[in-house]
Amino acid sequence: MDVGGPLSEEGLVQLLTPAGERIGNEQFDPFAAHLSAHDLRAFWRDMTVLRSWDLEATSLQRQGELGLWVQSLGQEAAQIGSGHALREPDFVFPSYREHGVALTRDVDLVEILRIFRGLQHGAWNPADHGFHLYSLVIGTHALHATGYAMALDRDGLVASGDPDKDGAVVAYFGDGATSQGDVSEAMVFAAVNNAPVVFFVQNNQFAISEPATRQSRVPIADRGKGFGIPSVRVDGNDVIACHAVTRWALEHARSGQGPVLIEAFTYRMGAHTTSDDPTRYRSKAQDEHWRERDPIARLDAHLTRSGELDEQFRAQVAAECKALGERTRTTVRGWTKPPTTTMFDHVYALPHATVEAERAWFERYESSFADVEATR
Amino acid sequence: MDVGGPLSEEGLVQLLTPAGERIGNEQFDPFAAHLSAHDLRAFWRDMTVLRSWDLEATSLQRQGELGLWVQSLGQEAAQIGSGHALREPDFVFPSYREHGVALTRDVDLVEILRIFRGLQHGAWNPADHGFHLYSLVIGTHALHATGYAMALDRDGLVASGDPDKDGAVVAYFGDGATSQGDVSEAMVFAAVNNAPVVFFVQNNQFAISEPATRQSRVPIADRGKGFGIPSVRVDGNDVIACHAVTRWALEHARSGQGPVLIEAFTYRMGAHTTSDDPTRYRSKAQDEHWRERDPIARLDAHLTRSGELDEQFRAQVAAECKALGERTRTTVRGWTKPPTTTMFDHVYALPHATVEAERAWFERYESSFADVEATR
Amino acid sequence: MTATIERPATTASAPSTTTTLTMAGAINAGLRAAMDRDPKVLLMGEDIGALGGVFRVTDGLHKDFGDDRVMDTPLAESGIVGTAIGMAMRGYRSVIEIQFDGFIFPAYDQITTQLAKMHYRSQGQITLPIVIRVPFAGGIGAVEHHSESPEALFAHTAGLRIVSPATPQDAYDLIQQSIACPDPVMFFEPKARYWDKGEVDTARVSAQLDAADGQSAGTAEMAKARVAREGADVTLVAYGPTVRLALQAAEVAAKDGTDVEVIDLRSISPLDSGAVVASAKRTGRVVVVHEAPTSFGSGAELSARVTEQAFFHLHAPVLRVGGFHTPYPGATYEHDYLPSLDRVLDAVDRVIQH
Amino acid sequence: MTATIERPATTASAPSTTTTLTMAGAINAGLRAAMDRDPKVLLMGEDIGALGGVFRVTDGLHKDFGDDRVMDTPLAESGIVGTAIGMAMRGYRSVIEIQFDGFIFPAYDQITTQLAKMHYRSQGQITLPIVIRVPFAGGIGAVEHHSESPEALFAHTAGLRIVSPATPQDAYDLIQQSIACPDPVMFFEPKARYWDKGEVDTARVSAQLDAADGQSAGTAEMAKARVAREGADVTLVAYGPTVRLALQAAEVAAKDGTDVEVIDLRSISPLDSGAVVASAKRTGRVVVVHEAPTSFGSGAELSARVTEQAFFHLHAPVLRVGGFHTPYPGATYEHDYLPSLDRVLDAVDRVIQH
Ligand SMILES: Cc1ncc(C[n+]2csc(CCOP(=O)(O)OP(=O)(O)O)c2C)c(N)n1
Ligand SMILES: Cc1ncc(C[n+]2csc(CCOP(=O)(O)OP(=O)(O)O)c2C)c(N)n1
Ligand SMILES: [Mg+2]
Ligand SMILES: [Mg+2]
Repeated sequence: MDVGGPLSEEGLVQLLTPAGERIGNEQFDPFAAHLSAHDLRAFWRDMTVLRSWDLEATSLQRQGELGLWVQSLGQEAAQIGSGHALREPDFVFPSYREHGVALTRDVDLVEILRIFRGLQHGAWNPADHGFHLYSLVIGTHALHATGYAMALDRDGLVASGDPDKDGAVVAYFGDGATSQGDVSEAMVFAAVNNAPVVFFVQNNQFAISEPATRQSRVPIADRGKGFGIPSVRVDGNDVIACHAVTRWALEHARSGQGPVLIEAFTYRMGAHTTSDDPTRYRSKAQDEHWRERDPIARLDAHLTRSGELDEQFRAQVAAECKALGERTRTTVRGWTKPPTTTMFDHVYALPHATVEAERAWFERYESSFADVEATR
Repeated sequence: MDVGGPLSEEGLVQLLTPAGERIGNEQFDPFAAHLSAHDLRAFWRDMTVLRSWDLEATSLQRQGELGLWVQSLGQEAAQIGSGHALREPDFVFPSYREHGVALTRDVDLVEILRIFRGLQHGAWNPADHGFHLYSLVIGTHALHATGYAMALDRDGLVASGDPDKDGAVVAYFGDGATSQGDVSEAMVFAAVNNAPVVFFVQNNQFAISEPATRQSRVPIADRGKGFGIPSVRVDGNDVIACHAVTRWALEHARSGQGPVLIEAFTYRMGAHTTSDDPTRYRSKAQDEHWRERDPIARLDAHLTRSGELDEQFRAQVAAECKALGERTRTTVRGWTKPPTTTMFDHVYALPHATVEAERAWFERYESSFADVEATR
Repeated sequence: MTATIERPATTASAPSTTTTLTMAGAINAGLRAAMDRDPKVLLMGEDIGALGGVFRVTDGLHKDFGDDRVMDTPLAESGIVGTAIGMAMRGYRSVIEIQFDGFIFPAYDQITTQLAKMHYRSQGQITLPIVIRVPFAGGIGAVEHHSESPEALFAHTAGLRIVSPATPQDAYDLIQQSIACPDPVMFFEPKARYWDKGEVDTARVSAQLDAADGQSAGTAEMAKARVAREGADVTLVAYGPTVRLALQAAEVAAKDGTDVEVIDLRSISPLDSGAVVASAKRTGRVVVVHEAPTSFGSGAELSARVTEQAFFHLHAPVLRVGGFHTPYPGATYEHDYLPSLDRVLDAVDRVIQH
Repeated sequence: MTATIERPATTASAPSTTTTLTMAGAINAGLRAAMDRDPKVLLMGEDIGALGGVFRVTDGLHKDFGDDRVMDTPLAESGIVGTAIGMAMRGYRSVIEIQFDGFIFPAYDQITTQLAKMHYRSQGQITLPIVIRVPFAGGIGAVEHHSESPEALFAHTAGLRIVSPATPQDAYDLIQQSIACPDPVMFFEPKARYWDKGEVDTARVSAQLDAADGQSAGTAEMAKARVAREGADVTLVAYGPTVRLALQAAEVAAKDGTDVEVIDLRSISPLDSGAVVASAKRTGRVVVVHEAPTSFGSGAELSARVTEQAFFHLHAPVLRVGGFHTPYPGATYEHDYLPSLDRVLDAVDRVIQH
């Protein structure tokens, strides 16, 4: 592996060592200073709930209840830490793996599974959550995020004088996505428009089977600099550091100082999706190495060490996980397909003759079977 | 204008001051050391011939002999200087303004005008000149260049042990082109494959009417660094510096050290094309400022100062310019349209039924008029 | 339902709202009217600001509306469409200028996988009222990539509307209806017609769009073909750059005693095949003419639909006149490549003699 | 000229060259044979190396041919096609895998403005023998963007050839003919058929391509439709994923006394309309079925051509069965969205009763 390449661990901002020890950082400590034990427990809770629910979804997929499942396993710290740095006026453009960020934006996790059961392509109202639909065409949403940020600025919601009103945008994408032209173009537009957007790259070291060395020969964070965008590398398995760095970046953006790129260096502990077979391209040893750096375990160690995580809280969260698991199973199994003709809905906002003619034909065609059945 | 932005003149490699004084540069002097007075006169000659021919083409366009003309006015040093750094095994992917580089690759300048007379889209055989066709869809050819460079490497023509056999590729494009996703993707592919390609950006400060500040907020040269590609800013009106920097970059690439980005900071002294009207978007003062930094005048001053440019040589080059002008006019006016059915040629390398059917129909259709005319 | 668009005569006493404009001027005036009507309307594109666009269609708008509403963007078409999508999510209505037809393809992914599908993917929660203006088609002696007709490459994709004006009046109306429409619209401007002049009544579309149901009414009207000339013997269908040609052909044919009906489609998606079918049922003969290559072009869809819906009325197959299955050739060939008066008349003859 | 492709029976004494393969296996074997035949053949794509591609079509090839010939590329489709173009200029023949149909659009510009046109722009001096493999079409219960049929979006562009195999035999032959072909070829693989098995004779295409005129012969054969089932009453045209469906429909119709001829187009560009016209002249009735949306789809072009060329032989208009003018819906709807046995039979009925 190249020293200094995209898989190096040099220059990562870290506030919590793998052993769970809190260490100082002059630049970013101020952005973690507000975190109480209560807050950290909430992080722990979210990460724990997320993982348990994620495994539940995997097993539903195995049972044939979902067509596909995309795990966020191992990326809980990057997602929960950064997600909790967001405020109400902010807006998120996720890829397809950001279930943890969804959780912090009050999206009902269960609803996400509608997508993976093939019921619909989007499963929440983005405007209600400040959380856009998942994007499957890699990199496309980085531009949407930039445009949204430009619009926030136009709407007077950046450096407005009232920090509570100010907003910023976060675009989440992976190490693989950084190769797409759209992502570079997003950085061009963000930079020249000084748009309040944070590009949050979860470098989980893989784009499906390809290691990040196929996408870059230098750390992904360097990419921003070429566009004039300040960048930070952060330990993506350190929830406190991810939180602090994102908070810093959002304040930078909201206060009119323009875009930021964050690279959160982490590891995809699971398969790419339930269709994937990682044994074909990575070793058990590699998995093992990273299992030892589990982001939840790290915070757990920290809280345990400081005595902030008692059995009662653990039990309460375990119950929560169980309840969510049950609700997930029941809800998913209970979903039935809406009337077939809904597939013709919302192609256009106003009637379009081709769609209307096809819908009408389809209704006649379907009812011809009903007629046949009725006469039987 | 942003200090440190893409229009700043900071950090430019310069070997010849605007007044024509040769100054030293530790890194790049070795790459200019081989230049004799004879070589510099050849540069002067090429730049002078290029400009005179360019103005000839402009006047042919004004006379209606060409549909459009794209001037290289003001960019002679960037093109002639870098072009003369190329060797036989090297290959060039130009945009549409690199007539000067074409000249150094022994493309007959007159033939270029076939394109602008609407006779054909390409007017030379790329393989004969190591000089690809012009590319009009901005940025697309940066990828072709990278692929070609990857193939050179595969063919054992990089760091082969025999420096005479080694080759590299240069992709020329403008400041505007750097915004296109394809150009960023080219840098991704070049970097991870360590391809022997030099991205030569002529930052002529404009993409048609838009100043380079619409494409970047930092110097264009910085772009490379984000991809792990070493970059240099060079004074694009300094033919010696352009030559030296390109020579350095090519040796870097040929010897297996991978891609380089060169930003040659220059000024488009003419209109974007003969269809353009620059008075709409830039001032006379700006033009005047840059007319004083004319790249030909700079070399002229240098050679005059050192007594290397005598009247005899000037007269000889003037005669050359005149002869070329005459040949250009005569040749262009003499071109006639080939048979119409040639428009069906070379759509495919092997017969394609749709094309063949349409060609046959067209021939019958055309000959039906001939019949009518014959019977008159 | 009639295929013609009724233009109620303005009452004699009202101050005249009719003026003579080129098509470029009509689009410019239409953009200005739309920007005046709705502060959320923005223009985005390359060189549309100080320069006024390479065809000067946005001339003067930057001066009057400023940087914030007339944005010179970076040179990246995917970036333009992609950022416009994000802005639309905050209510902005971007009108994008693609500099030339041949340069729309870098944005193809954003247009077909994102812009076209977002309303559907969000179950109608997100609307993206973005207009993409594309100067298209040939005939101006341009270099490569500057004369293409890519409309069929977008019509296959659900979620987009596609229109193309043939007259200054339609240019003025359609651009404003497109901007008011909640769906994304591809607006193909026949560049060779930019300098053709015509009468433009500016009042009617304003009244329509200012009304409460303006969006719906405008969108419905946008989708309708126009009978540009009535005739009984042959139906000649055209749109954008070929409408003028079709009308010329009709004139010439009239001298030979053939009465040609000319239909200006105006809309490619939806395709007002109903209007053509109605005409075909009367004439029994249909010729469609467009600049795009015939093979897999819009004429194919029209032919298929007309045949499906008027089979027993047809005396001959629907004939197509268009570009050939080659890249757009060098400018010296374009008048052989493009449908010409002779080629259209030849097809009219053939459809009669079939 | 016949529309069927003759497969001379291998002589009884020769060792058998026939084996049973899945379509995925046949493509894999075809790629391997092509790589063995020509060291300039390279594979490029996302995850095609150690992983063997998300569908395992390139399984084992990286192991056997190494990094240099089986290249895991950066995640950028435009970059893949663009660099393959540059490599082709030095004689390399890249076979590109696009991971799914819905992800080809970032490469649309490189494919249509560069790859398709370079031979023409260079007056034949440059050839770009690049194959773009696209697993396409639906039926596997996938998420968004993983089930589309974009072939018509490429067929309108001159310079590309487009094929789609329906059987393991054709997959094996066509992939090798495509690689040998000097023109760029888009190779659409019906992903729902990857695991269908069939007999594959591996000798014939090898012999063809090893012969002196192998390129020409292979390219000519690639362009030909195949009569998959002979019949007298109705011509049912399909390609790729719908061929199996068409054959099933023919079986069912036979029970009702309708004798359906099934034509497997195999090639979309060129479109072997001649084969369909010949059949239509016998049956007088044509139905075309594809998964892509009907509107502006390949069926439109086929309908237009058949009507142009066999008008007086037709007893009914050419009918089309395909996807609807909507984005590909959620997987729970796909069996309503896609042409089904019932919908094909319904169209067969309608074309008879018209
Ligand atoms: C344009 C495009 N090409 C290919 C794919 C197929 N694909 C889906 S996910 C993926 C890898 C993405 O890697 P990365 O960006 O690192 O994100 P991660 O999955 O690791 O979170 C690929 C190639 C796609 N979705 N879109
Ligand atoms: C993809 C694409 N978009 C738009 C254009 C139209 N266009 C031609 S040249 C040009 C400006 C290019 O500027 P730059 O890259 O700086 O090169 P220069 O002309 O200054 O040499 C534009 C926008 C194009 N040719 N291709
Ligand atoms: Mg990744
Ligand atoms: Mg420039």
